[in-house]
Amino acid sequence: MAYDTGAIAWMITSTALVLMMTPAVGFFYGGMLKKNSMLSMLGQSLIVMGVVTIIWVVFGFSLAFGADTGGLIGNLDFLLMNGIGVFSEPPALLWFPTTIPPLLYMLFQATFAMITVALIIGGIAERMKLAAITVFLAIWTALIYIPVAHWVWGGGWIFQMGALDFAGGTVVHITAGVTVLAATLVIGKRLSKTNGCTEEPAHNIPFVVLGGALLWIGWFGFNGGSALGANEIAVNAVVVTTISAAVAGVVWGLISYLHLGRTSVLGMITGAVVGLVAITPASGFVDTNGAMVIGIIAPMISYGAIQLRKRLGFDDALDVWACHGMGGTFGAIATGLLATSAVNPAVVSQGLLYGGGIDLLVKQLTAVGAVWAFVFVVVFVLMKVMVTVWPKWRISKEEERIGVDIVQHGENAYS
Amino acid sequence: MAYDTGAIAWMITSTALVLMMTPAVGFFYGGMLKKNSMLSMLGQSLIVMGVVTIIWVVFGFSLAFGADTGGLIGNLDFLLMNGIGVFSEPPALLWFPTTIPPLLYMLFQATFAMITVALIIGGIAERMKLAAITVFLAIWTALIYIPVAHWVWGGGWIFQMGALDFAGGTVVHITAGVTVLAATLVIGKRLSKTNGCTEEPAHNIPFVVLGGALLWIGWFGFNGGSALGANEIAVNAVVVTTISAAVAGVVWGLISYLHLGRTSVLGMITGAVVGLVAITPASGFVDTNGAMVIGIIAPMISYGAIQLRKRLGFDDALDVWACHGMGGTFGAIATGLLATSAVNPAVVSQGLLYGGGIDLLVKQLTAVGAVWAFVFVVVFVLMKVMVTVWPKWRISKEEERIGVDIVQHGENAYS
Amino acid sequence: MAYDTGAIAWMITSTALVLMMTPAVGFFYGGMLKKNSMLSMLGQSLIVMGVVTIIWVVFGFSLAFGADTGGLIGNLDFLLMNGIGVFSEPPALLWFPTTIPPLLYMLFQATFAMITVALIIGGIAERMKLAAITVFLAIWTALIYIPVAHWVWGGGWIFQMGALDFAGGTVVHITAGVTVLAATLVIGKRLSKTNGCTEEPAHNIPFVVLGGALLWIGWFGFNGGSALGANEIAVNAVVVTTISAAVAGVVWGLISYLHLGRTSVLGMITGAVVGLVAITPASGFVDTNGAMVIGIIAPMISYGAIQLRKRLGFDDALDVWACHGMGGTFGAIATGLLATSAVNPAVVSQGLLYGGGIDLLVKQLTAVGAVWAFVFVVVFVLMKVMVTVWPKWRISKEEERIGVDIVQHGENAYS
Amino acid sequence: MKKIEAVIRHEKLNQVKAALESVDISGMTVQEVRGRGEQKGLEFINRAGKYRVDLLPKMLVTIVVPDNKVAAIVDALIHGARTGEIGDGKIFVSEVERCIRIRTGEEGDEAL
Amino acid sequence: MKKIEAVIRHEKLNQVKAALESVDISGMTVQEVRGRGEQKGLEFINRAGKYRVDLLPKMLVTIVVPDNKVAAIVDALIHGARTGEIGDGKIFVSEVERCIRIRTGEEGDEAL
Amino acid sequence: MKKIEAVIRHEKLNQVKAALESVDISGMTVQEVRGRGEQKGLEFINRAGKYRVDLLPKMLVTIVVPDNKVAAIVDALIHGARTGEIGDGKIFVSEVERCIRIRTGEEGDEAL
Ligand SMILES: Nc1ncnc2c1ncn2[C@@H]1O[C@H](COP(=O)(O)OP(=O)(O)O)[C@@H](O)[C@H]1O
Ligand SMILES: Nc1ncnc2c1ncn2[C@@H]1O[C@H](COP(=O)(O)OP(=O)(O)O)[C@@H](O)[C@H]1O
Ligand SMILES: Nc1ncnc2c1ncn2[C@@H]1O[C@H](COP(=O)(O)OP(=O)(O)O)[C@@H](O)[C@H]1O
Repeated sequence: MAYDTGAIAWMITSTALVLMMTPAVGFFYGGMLKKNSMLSMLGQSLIVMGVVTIIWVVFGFSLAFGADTGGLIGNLDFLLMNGIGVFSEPPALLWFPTTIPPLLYMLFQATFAMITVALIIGGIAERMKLAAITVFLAIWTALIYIPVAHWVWGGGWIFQMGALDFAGGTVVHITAGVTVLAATLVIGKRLSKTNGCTEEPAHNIPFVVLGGALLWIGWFGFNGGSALGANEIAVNAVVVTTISAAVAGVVWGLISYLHLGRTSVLGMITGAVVGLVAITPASGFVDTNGAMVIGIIAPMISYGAIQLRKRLGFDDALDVWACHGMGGTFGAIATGLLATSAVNPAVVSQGLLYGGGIDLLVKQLTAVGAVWAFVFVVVFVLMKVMVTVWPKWRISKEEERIGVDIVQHGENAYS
Repeated sequence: MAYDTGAIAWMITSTALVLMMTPAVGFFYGGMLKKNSMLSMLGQSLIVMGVVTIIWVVFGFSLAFGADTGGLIGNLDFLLMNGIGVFSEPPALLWFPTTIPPLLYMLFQATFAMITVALIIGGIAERMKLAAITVFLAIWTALIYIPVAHWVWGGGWIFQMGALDFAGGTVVHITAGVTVLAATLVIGKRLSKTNGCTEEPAHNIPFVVLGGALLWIGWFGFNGGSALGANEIAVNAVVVTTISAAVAGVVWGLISYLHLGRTSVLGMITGAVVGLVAITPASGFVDTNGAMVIGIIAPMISYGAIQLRKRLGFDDALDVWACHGMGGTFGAIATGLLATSAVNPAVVSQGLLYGGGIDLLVKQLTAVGAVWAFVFVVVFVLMKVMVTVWPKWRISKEEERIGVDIVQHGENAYS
Repeated sequence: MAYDTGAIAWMITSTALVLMMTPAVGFFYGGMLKKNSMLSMLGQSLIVMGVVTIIWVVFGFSLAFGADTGGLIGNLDFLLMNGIGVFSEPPALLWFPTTIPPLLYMLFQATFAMITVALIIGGIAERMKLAAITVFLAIWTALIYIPVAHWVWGGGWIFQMGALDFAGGTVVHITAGVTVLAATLVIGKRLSKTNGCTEEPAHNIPFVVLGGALLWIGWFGFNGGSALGANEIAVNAVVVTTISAAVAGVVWGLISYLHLGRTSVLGMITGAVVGLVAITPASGFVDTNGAMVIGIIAPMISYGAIQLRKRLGFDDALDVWACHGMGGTFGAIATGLLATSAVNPAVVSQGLLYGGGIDLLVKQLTAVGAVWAFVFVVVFVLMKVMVTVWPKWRISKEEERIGVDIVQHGENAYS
Repeated sequence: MKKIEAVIRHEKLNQVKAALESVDISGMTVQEVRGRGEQKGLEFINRAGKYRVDLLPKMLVTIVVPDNKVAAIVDALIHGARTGEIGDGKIFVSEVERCIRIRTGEEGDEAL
Repeated sequence: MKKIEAVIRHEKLNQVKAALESVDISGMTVQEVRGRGEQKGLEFINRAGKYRVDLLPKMLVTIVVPDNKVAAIVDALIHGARTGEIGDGKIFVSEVERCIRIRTGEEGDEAL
Repeated sequence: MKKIEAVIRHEKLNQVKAALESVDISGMTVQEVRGRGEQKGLEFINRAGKYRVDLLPKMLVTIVVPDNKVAAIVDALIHGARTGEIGDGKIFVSEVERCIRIRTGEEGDEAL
């Protein structure tokens, strides 16, 4: 089969860019913690890359993207890459691209699974044993990520219903964000949050910016690659992605200036990431004006969600729920408002503000609500079971005081 | 319209690479300052990305690349991306590529505007209020960058005259460098430079090297992408770019060894960047021998210019004038000496050393002289006006002592 | 000649990715040393980029990839890029790709030479004078790298014999690793290793992870680009590369957990790099199952090799022999076991485990043995000569105590 | 007046500060130090082996106070810093002759 | 001989060095510390809120000198370090019994 | 008991530790400081010029010991830290009144 070499070139590049996002998250998160926790974030990124790759190659890809069974899950045809060798024809399934080898599609999707799982580690940071985190994330990949990816992208019920999620508002950001919300309700607070402790400042903001900048670049592959080819949709995706991120960064800076009197750099890079999150589901469907709107509103929503989290008091260490959960939710809904067939013929009913009525919006809300509910319930139950059957899932107070890096990895980040 | 997928693949990649250069400049610059100023460089990079994106999408691209008016400025046809949607035909204008969607061309050019503006922040570092910097840079984008980009690349008078500037010797490096020269003459020195203070050492040279290395990689997109396609010109550009940078790095090391007895690492990475700057205007027009010559001479010129700056005593904090202004000037002139149609059929009159007489050289000198004069005068006047109408543009002595990061951003880079 | 734009797009991108690996090695290595040696690693990376580029453009590429002379070395046809201008036809030599301009092939290969040379600096760290290192590495490029590259990829005897080395198990990793083994036997230990000193911890593990992550991404270009086009072989290469690295990272983590009771982050990133090293020669020839096997075994081999090195006591500062030498050796042999024509029609005799008998394995062993022997002998003799004729090749004890950064570069990494 | 120097565990600093506040002490100077006492160090690992760090990170808290406050402060320090395990640290007390507040030039106990 | 310890503002170090040189003092040891006195800390911001750092960065300058030089040095320190605002720091003076120069083994005032 | 403070070269720390162990001292506190004495600093370079750093990195080793051990320790310190060149550092000895072990509350020489 003769593939399009331009598509292959772009999709390998995209895959490399998305792969980079997982260690980038390690820097983005690690820099925000105190210095005795830096390595835990980097180390967990590496563990995620390994564990998810193995799951994905062995059965995950097959269950997510194999032929659909009842709208809920894929089949096992592609176990261990069976039938999707590099020279095999692409399977005759709607969602497989025909311009690139299926094996490349597999790897591209693998990098999405990695980054999604990696997003979680920032929220539940600094209290679980490494083994418990690893087991939790592995089960999570199988129980949450794979089904939801199937529903939305692999021919499942949301796919069939026609809700739009270009690059992962529901699959990636809502799943990760809601997981942290549910999980932290079960596992409780870190010691340092229990009594009226002074907030620990970010230990290395340049690393946060480095991670954030690499995430931004990686998002070219994340959103641009989701077009699965080097085409107009990919171009639109990278353009609106850049606009949303750039605008959201300065808007967050402005909010922090108005609210606190200073223009926080940590805030600006967070804002840019929130802009990236929110544009993700929309990036194949909205135009440059839509991107401006999303870039302006998204940081307001996540900023507000952080204030809410502080009031509610659950210990989402790095605000994964506020930034990814709420950012992704906003983006998914905004898609229902702003989608336009002018940038993508695949948009059959226009967004509400583009004259398409509430049809698409309802579908978007349905998808969002279903994924929220599914993730929240499964994670909550899973965590409850886990803390019950595995009493030693938590590090001790003494270990928390000493810091996770030394306790779990036997290393200091700096010396 | 059927675009070339290889061209799209390469141009999206190039755009991502050039986008990365703006945060990279933040690291390159920030690492050279003391640690209380690190975040100011990173934060200003993020502000530049936001502000320039908004200007560019709203009116900047249109004024720079819309149909020409009297050689001086574009028109307003493309306001808010009007008429350059992802599925519209490329406008029938000479400088629009036909192998990629015009929207991608817009984004590629947007990243050039960002990095140019970001270059300036290193020169004027550590004295202006953040609001004043932001306002200055926004006005600068409109008053300087947009017209000069139009003159050289968007069908303006330099374009018509036939002077060659492949990727921005005049548009990017001379504009930024001369701006810093003119601006620092108006805004004066930092406190730490006024009395006989000992020089503050770079606080994190690894970050300088990181930023420099990312700049180097980014320059593949900067120069290679300026071919606007995946073609022989792009290949030539990346080859000569790599050669010039690699050679210039070791030459600067050698100069520092001969002059000071040590091979400065800060010097080598600066040399590499200067090699990149100098090859920029020439990269689509000179061959590998030309690249060697440029890589050898450029660091000598910038090294000398730094000595001159020290003697003249204006406080260009990170030698933007010496490295970018003088490096870009040398590169533009070298193009007039070394351009050859063997690497690019668009070279109509060969460089002086390749037997083409002084025709091209004169055009190059004209372009260089005009841009120097225009930028110097406009920036000098603009700054004079600004410091007059906005008496509080400067941070106080006390704030300078405490450091800009805490004063402007309320944050410490490290803790 | 009309090239494939998709191939050009991918190969420029690959070249940029591989170029990034040389500074990435500087971070990977520098972070593992004490902080007074950080700049030496970064500085030497930059020197390598300059010196190797000059050698390569002037005569190296020609000797390695010019028409073969007796199986041993290329000719001088391409001196100073003679005959491989960007618009010239690709030379009629078997190993030249026809889908991309020969000049791009030259640059891609140049980046391989750079990274190979850069690998060495970590093993011989912290004892030689900078001038001695530079001279040694320049001679090494000419005497070792160029011939071996010719043998394996440029039509030399190993190429003719039919041993497989997709992206440089012998050419890159065995040459670098065995060089460090031979060299450290001659140059002896660092002061800090001579008496029972306590081991110096890595000064900045985040930089090690940063360097390692950039190496991983760079390896997409290294292995994927070795297909010399945007095709199925490239896709297979990046897929198996990612699998091997991801698996090897967690396996090393597991080993360190079982052996030492903690999951070392430094270990995991080292494991990932070892997984990348070992898959390198195999990446164009093995399938995803093969990649899993390689990813599981490679870290065991290198981990064991480090223990052996400790017992033998030669001072390979950053275990270049154990990780690259032994990892590359394992990968080359594994290719003889696991190669399959299912992923690459160029595999004429299958690997032993895929039913091809011992034919390929014998060729692989021959190539490995020959390169080991050649490199060991030449480097040993070269170093012996060097330390004899250049008595001041070594820094003094006093200088070692002060640290190489200040002594050789006059700079501190951090202040 | 007296200078009280306490070498304590890093992670105990907040508790020590709280304990000092409860005896009305707010002036203090804190530094990161490394030390060794009966606790002979900790084992760390690198990528393929262990190594021992014999000097462990500690915090040094210095407080200069009028003589009559020493007893209360020593108690507060012990209270805030003790875990009962090796490595809790030590308190040293010595004599200070003069104290001057730079801002005002005041001397003596009122400068504390 | 006496040990003079001055806790000063970071950004005043250069001026303090100059002031000390003007009274002919060049030997000194300097460290980065964090401290709290009447100045109760500074407010910082993070990405969506404020937090207070109650221990602020200071420099601790230690100078050991013969008894007769103390007065001049204290004056020089005050001169170099004062801004008049809270946070200027303090000077502590205490007794040192012996001083030995490692290089030569000399003792006493000539070792300073 | 006495407090012995030695400012030494960074790279001599291991040798000093060894020398101290040979006289049976294991308790100590170590800090990174910067200092200036007769050695007036070092020249560094930046990307196109030289600059002088007048405060050089040193290690400050503090040991509190019973009075009778001072002589042996001073000898050990000199032995471990001396290179004979400018910059070897200094040793200061002063009086400490009390020492308390936080873990046990013990006081006096047995707490050392
Ligand atoms: N003799 C000493 N001189 C100076 N510092 C000491 C001395 N003994 C202990 N220390 C400091 O006190 C810290 C804690 O001492 P350690 O013996 O571990 O405490 P404990 O005896 O309560 O278990 C050490 O890390 C060191 O910094
Ligand atoms: N009682 C004390 N003991 C030890 N250090 C002190 C004491 N009081 C103040 N300091 C040190 O002096 C610094 C400046 O004190 P501060 O009260 O802010 O100065 P001022 O009183 O001049 O405004 C503090 O940050 C702290 O390091
Ligand atoms: N008078 C002093 N007060 C405090 N510290 C001092 C004094 N003199 C020297 N030092 C410390 O001792 C270190 C070494 O002093 P230096 O004069 O260079 O040694 P030497 O006299 O042996 O050559 C200095 O860097 C400084 O930290």
